[in-house]
Amino acid sequence: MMDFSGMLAMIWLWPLLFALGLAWPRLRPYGIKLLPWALLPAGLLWFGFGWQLLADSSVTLKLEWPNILVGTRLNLDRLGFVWLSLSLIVWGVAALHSRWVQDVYAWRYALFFLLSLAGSLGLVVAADAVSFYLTFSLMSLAAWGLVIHERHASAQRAARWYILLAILGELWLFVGIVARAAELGTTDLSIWAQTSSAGWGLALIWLGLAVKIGVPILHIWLPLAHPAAPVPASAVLSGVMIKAGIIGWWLLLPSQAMANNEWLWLMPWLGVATMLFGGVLGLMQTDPKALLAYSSISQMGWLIWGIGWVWQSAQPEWMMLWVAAFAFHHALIKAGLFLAVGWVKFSATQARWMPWVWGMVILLALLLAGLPFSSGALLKAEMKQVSADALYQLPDSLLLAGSVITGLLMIQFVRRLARLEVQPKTLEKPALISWFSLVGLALIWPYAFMTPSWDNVLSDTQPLLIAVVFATAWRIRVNRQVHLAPGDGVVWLEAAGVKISQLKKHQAWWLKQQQYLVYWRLKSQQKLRRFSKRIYQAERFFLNWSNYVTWLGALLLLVGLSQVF
Amino acid sequence: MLVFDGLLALLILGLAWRATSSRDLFESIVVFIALGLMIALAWVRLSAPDAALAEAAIGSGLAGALLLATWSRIEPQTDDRVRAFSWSWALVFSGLAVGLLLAFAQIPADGQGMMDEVQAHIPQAGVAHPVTAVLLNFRAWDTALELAVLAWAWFAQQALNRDHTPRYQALDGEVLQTFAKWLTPLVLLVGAYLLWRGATEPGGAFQAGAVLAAGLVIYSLAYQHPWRAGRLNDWVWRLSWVGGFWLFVMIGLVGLAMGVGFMGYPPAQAGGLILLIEICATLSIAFLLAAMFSGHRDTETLASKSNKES
Amino acid sequence: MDNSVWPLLIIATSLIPGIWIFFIPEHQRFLRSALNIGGALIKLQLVVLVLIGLYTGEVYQIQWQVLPGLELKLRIDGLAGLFLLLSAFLWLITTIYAIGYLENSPNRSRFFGFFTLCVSATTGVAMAGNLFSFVLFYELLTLATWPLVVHRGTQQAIAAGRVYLRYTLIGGGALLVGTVILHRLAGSPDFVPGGYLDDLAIHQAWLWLVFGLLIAGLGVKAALVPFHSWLPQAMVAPAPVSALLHAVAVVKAGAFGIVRVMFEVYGIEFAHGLGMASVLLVMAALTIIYGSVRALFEMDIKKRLAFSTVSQVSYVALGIALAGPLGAIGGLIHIVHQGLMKITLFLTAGNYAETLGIHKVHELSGVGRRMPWTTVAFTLGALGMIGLPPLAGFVSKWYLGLGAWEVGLYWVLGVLFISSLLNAAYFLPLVYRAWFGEAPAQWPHEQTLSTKFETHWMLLFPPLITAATVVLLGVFAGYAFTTLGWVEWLVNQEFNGL
Amino acid sequence: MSWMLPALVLWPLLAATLGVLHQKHARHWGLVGALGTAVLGVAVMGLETSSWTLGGWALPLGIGWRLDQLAQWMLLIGAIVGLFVSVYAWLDHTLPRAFWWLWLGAWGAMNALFLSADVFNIYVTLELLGISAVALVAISNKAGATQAAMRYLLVSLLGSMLFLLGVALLYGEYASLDMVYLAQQMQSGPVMFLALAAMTVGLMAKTALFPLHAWLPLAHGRAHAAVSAILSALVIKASFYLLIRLWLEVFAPLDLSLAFWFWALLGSLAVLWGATQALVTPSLKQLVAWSTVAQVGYLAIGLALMIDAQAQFSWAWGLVGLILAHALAKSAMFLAVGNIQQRAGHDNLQQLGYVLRTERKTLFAFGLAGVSLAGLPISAGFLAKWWLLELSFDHQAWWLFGVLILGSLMTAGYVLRVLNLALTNQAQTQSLQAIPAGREWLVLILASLAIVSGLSAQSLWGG
Repeated sequence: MMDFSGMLAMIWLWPLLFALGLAWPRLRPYGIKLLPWALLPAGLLWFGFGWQLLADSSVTLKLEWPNILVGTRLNLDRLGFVWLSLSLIVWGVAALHSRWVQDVYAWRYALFFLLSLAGSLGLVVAADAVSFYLTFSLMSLAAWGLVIHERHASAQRAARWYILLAILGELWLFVGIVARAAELGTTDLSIWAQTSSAGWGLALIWLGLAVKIGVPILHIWLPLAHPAAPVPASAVLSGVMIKAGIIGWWLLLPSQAMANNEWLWLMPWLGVATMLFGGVLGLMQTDPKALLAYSSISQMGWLIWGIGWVWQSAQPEWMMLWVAAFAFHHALIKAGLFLAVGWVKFSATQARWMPWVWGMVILLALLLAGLPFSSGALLKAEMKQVSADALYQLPDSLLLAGSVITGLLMIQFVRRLARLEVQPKTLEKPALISWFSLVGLALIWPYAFMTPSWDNVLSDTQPLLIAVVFATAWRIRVNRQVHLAPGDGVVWLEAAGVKISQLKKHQAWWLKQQQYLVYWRLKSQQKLRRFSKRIYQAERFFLNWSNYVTWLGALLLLVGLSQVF
Repeated sequence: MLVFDGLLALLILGLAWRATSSRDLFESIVVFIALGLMIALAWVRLSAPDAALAEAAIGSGLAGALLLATWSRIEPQTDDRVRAFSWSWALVFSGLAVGLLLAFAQIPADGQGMMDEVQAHIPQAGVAHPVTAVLLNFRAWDTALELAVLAWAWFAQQALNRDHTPRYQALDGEVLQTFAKWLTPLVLLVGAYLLWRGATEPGGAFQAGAVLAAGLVIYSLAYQHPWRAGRLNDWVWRLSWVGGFWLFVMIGLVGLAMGVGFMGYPPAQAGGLILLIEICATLSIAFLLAAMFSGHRDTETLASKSNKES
Repeated sequence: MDNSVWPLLIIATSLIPGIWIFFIPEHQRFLRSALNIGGALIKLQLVVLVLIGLYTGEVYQIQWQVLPGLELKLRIDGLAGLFLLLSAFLWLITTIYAIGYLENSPNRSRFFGFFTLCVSATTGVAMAGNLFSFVLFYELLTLATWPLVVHRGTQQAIAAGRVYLRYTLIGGGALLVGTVILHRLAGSPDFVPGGYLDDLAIHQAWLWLVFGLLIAGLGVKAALVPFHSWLPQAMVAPAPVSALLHAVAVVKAGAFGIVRVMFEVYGIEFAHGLGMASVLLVMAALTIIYGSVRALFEMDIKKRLAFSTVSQVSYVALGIALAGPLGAIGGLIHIVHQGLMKITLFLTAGNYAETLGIHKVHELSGVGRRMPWTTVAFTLGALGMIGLPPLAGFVSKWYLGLGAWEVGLYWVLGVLFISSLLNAAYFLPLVYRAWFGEAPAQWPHEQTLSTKFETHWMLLFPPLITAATVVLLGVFAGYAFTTLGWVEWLVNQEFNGL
Repeated sequence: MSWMLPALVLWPLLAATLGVLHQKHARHWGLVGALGTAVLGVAVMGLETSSWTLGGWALPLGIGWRLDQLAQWMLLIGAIVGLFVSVYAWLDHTLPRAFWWLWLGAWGAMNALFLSADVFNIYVTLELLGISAVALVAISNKAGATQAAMRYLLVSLLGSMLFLLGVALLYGEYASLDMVYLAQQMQSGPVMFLALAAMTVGLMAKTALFPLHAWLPLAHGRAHAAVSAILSALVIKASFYLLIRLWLEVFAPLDLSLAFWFWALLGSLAVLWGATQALVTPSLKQLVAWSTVAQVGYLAIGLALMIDAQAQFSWAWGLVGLILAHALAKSAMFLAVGNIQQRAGHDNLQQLGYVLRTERKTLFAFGLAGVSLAGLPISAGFLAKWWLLELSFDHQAWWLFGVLILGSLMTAGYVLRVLNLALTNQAQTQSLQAIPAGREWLVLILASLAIVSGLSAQSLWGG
């Protein structure tokens, strides 16, 4: 057996090396083409470790560098392997699709792509809080470069909100991590997992990561960023990065010791709320990418709900694998869907391929909506089942509503996609193949370890049917699109900001103060000058002979007589 | 005597006031000289004739000469800023007067000073008169320095008089010249007498020097720059200014070498040495005072000046 | 060689070239540069040797009786070593930069003379073995830096110099009075970890008064809030001077003095017991927030950096005032880390100004394409300031955060949070503009300083080196030879075991 | 008695008279005299401290000389400053030759004054000193110099007379003129207070202590640079030295409880007034002269703090330190100003920017001297101010802290008024005169001494 522990560092240092390489101008034109190669070590590790994992499912890879930063640890276990897999696949496919980015600044795109790739892979293997924080920040902040890449007004606006929330989240996370580290006296995440600490520290960590996940209210960056970013970037944003929050929750919070927390009941409810919130708002979108973004929020609801009950269970590290599996499922499909937008948009002239493309689009939509015998349906059913013994339960109807709304979203998505304006671009065969493979993988992967049964077909079909019926009914009876600008709350916040900046009265007051200051300064200078002149003239008093002699006499008196009395 | 003392005190105060309050600079100077004289008188009353002599020579005579010399060089001016009278003045000085009176009331009336001590050492002093003994033996260093003061006063005046304007106009007239001719031997005689008398009675080098200086001045008033006629070498002339001081301190150093101490004489030779010193000092004083009055014209300076101009 | 020679040598390596330079005619560029760089190299080497010696337990000190009971003492201890290395290293960097920066400008001999004297004073401040010696060098530093601030000779520069002196001299006066009182109360013993005032607890009122005076005196240079106004004004100085003022010499001398006073005069536990640490803490916290807020509204690059300094330097005081070992580590490493980051920022800002004539934030647009390397360095410095891992700034903030938790002052974490947020708010727009902004058709005042590089190599490499150091010190923080290792060793002494 | 002591007085006086005799080479005679005196002044530090009577006459009769540490120090200060000023003057060909005999006369008089323990003898030396000093002012060809000298003369004479009045009263009371003897006999009484008052005020006028300072800025401001250096650094110190002698020795047995306030208040006022004027005056030389007025205030404060017997006597060396610091710094400053003034042809501050910038060495020296004056480390001035602060602490005179620090700051302020100019970009407005390079170096060395003497204070003070 080979020792792959060194690869734990390589998988994310390698892309960083690529990024550094881009500093050399000669390499820049090849930036985009090199992207897939950045995943080479990760692929090797996946392959090598995959075999080891097959041999012994509890094996863990470990690497310790006590002197780097404040002590660096990396490891890879089963859960990490699942996450590595989804990251690898989605990043890989996205890397191949990056050839769509063809402007002069493509190398810059490549740079940020590599940086956030490094972060994204790194956080999977991070086993100490600082490494996690480091890689997480690297990913988040570098992704800003992806969001802003196209530079048009909406991209800039999206990037602004993105960075604002990313930094806010980062800092919450930082303070939370510091608090935990200080209390536990270590940054080793294996200890963190087993030990709880002060509530507000945990809350800050939770909050910091919630920004990434897109928990309602903190989600506002998401529907702006996803549509603004280039297609492959949207795929990784939605497919991989958004899930970093989930693994972060898992790694940084005391996952093994959560069961007794009284606020845990919130998590499932929050999950459902997120599902419905994302879904409802998503339905009001016209841009298919924005719609997908809201769909991602909605899907995150499932993960939130999932991790909520995982924490309650007796064996969270086992149960977490289900959540991981769902994340895997969502990653493949959501990445596929985002890329589908690209294929539809860019390849419309390639008429020969279009039926296939549309076929894939519909297949993906169905997979997400929970087509029976597909990963979505199987996983949801399985999760419901294993969560049955959890303390805090939700009414089934709510979960059903969540599924229904996903179905509705997908219907809406397909309709919106069909109306998309097209911008023909040359077809990239390797990319197309990779996309088809992705879809194929999404279709078949569950059968590797799950046996679908016919028992639940009816209930599995239920949400999809309801969605179709509801959509048709709406079409017939109401036939109206409710519009909502992407980013919902952002609009109000921006309006408020403009209002504040326009407070003329305030500005005038400020100006007046400044003028007064200048005036006062001039005036005091004048006074000083006059004063100096006076001082200078005052010496005449002493120059006067009679005064001089008076002083002389007075002093005589003073010295002489002061002793007498 | 009390009346005299009181008058003296009032006079001193009055003169001092006048000296400082006068608007006319010249008047101030004159009053200042008078003030110095009155103070010298006060010294006499305080039975300190040595101090009185010094005051008269230096505080009044010399300082006055310097003031006048300077006054003649600056443009005529009156000081407008001097106030004739002010309450602060009145207040301060009446307070001061009261304080002074109170203090003087405390001075013991029978102050004999060091007289007993001086008398006791007269036999070793080489001279009989106590004042001379004090001046030229016991406190010879003071006197030597006073000679230096006199010399430096002249040097200072010389330094100031850079444009070399004559201080006076020669007075033409037979009478004066004849008078001067007759007077000169007489002056020399009186000077020598005063000098000699100093050994036993009040008098001495300063007085003698002053008399000789007066003679010189009259002579030079009658014959402008008699010493310029090549009769006296410039060098000799200059040597006469510093010679007294030189001799004095050289003898003082000899004392140091002989073990008597700096500024001391071997008792046996004291009388002779003192006489030698007195003679030289008298000459020095005479020439210095005369030079101060007449404003010696330095040929070298003139020469260098004209060189520069051309 | 006798160990007592070392401190003198270290001072001499800058003092002698400094004085010599004054008398070198303006045109002898080579001699001047050789003296400068030679002195800097030798000094750096000496410092490294001394540090190795320190690590092996050698003692380097020399004292000189000035008055009865009053010694001028130079001693190199761990803390001094930290500051020495920082100043020696950054001096070398800044000197190279300055030579490039001031090429063909007038009055270079004067400039480099004072520049070098300034470093002598800084090393003196570092090595001062007691409060009296500290005050001496501290004041010398004021004198040596003033001509640098005024160097340009413009109306504005003169005014700034006046303000600078007004502040620093009054501060120096307060410091002096405090020192004298302390001298009369407790004599002038050496700095000693844990302080030497414990048995004076009965004179509490005195100790408070002295504390107030000392902090006022040191706070001026360290730019604590009511005393900070000189710093942004001093921005009119040439870029290397600003770099030196902000990163190495002046503000650091103040911060370093606060460390000395709190640790080795009062003793941190004693000061904490009397409540002084809390006062300092509040001051530092206010400064941090205030500086950041002001920086946000400054549109002049250098001024923005200056207010950033006001904010960042107070991290040092904050760390110390936390009165716990971890906080102390955070504060002490920030002396070095802030120095490196800020010098990078100032040098790059100087590059922009010198090469393209850029002074305002809005002029930065697109500069990343014209000067990519400079902008890389700038970006690293800025990100470090925000405290992103793995840059040096992160390590400081990490330990400050741990320290705050350790002593239960949770609100300090809030301060760190707000400050970092503000840091991001005023730095990121610059970075953004530089990389993503639209480059103008013509720069405000472009000069071709090099055909090979984006600017003169002497201007380019120094910030690159410091930026690299910022990265390295962060990434390899865990090694004993980096700042963190050194500082942990130091703090161990003050707190007798972590 | 060592031959050195009479030589200290006679060598300069004789050299001066030789200069008068041989006027063509007065400069060279002057230099010979100055060098010899300086060597003697330094050598005298090696002598045993002792006292003697002149001419072998026992004390009440003869004149007493003594050489104690205070006297030694004053002689040394005179020697150092005198040496530098002399060499400087020797290099300055614009000085009239009369300078030399007047200056050597003043020097000899000062040496005689420091050696003397006899109050009347001191009066005579004061006269010699006064005459020489006044004439030194008057030889300047600057407008108004004569009037200034006149004023100085009157003040000097007035001071001398008041001093003499005190001497007379002392003599009248105790029939002795010897300081040590007087100190032993001293008893409280109105006459003694009058004597003290008269002598003090007389000497105050000569020292130019506020409010009797008015003559000084005029005289020092208008004299030749070398002369100003002598006057500021040495001549006023001679009369201050006498104040030390009187207050700390002769009249020490009196109950002088209010004296602290007297000196401290006047000193503080002097510091503030002098510094304020220096901050507003338009002329460089006046600025330095005003600085002297302020620094005399420090001396007075030092005296005030010393009068209270709480302090150990060794602290008196702080007073000497103060004098030394000021003497070195102020002479360096005046000489520096001399260089600048001569180079520019004027001393109008507004138009000196260019000259100051070109005169690097001189300006550097000016700065160093300023550092010492303002009491910034590690100059002699700093140590002196440190000493004052410590003493104020012991006296619990907190307000003095304020005065001292404020004074220092104001000093820094007016020094920087000048240095600031050097850093402006003022263009050249007029052609510059050449001055010998040696003079620049000389000033620089002297100013460096002001700094170095701070470093070596302990070895100088000898514990």
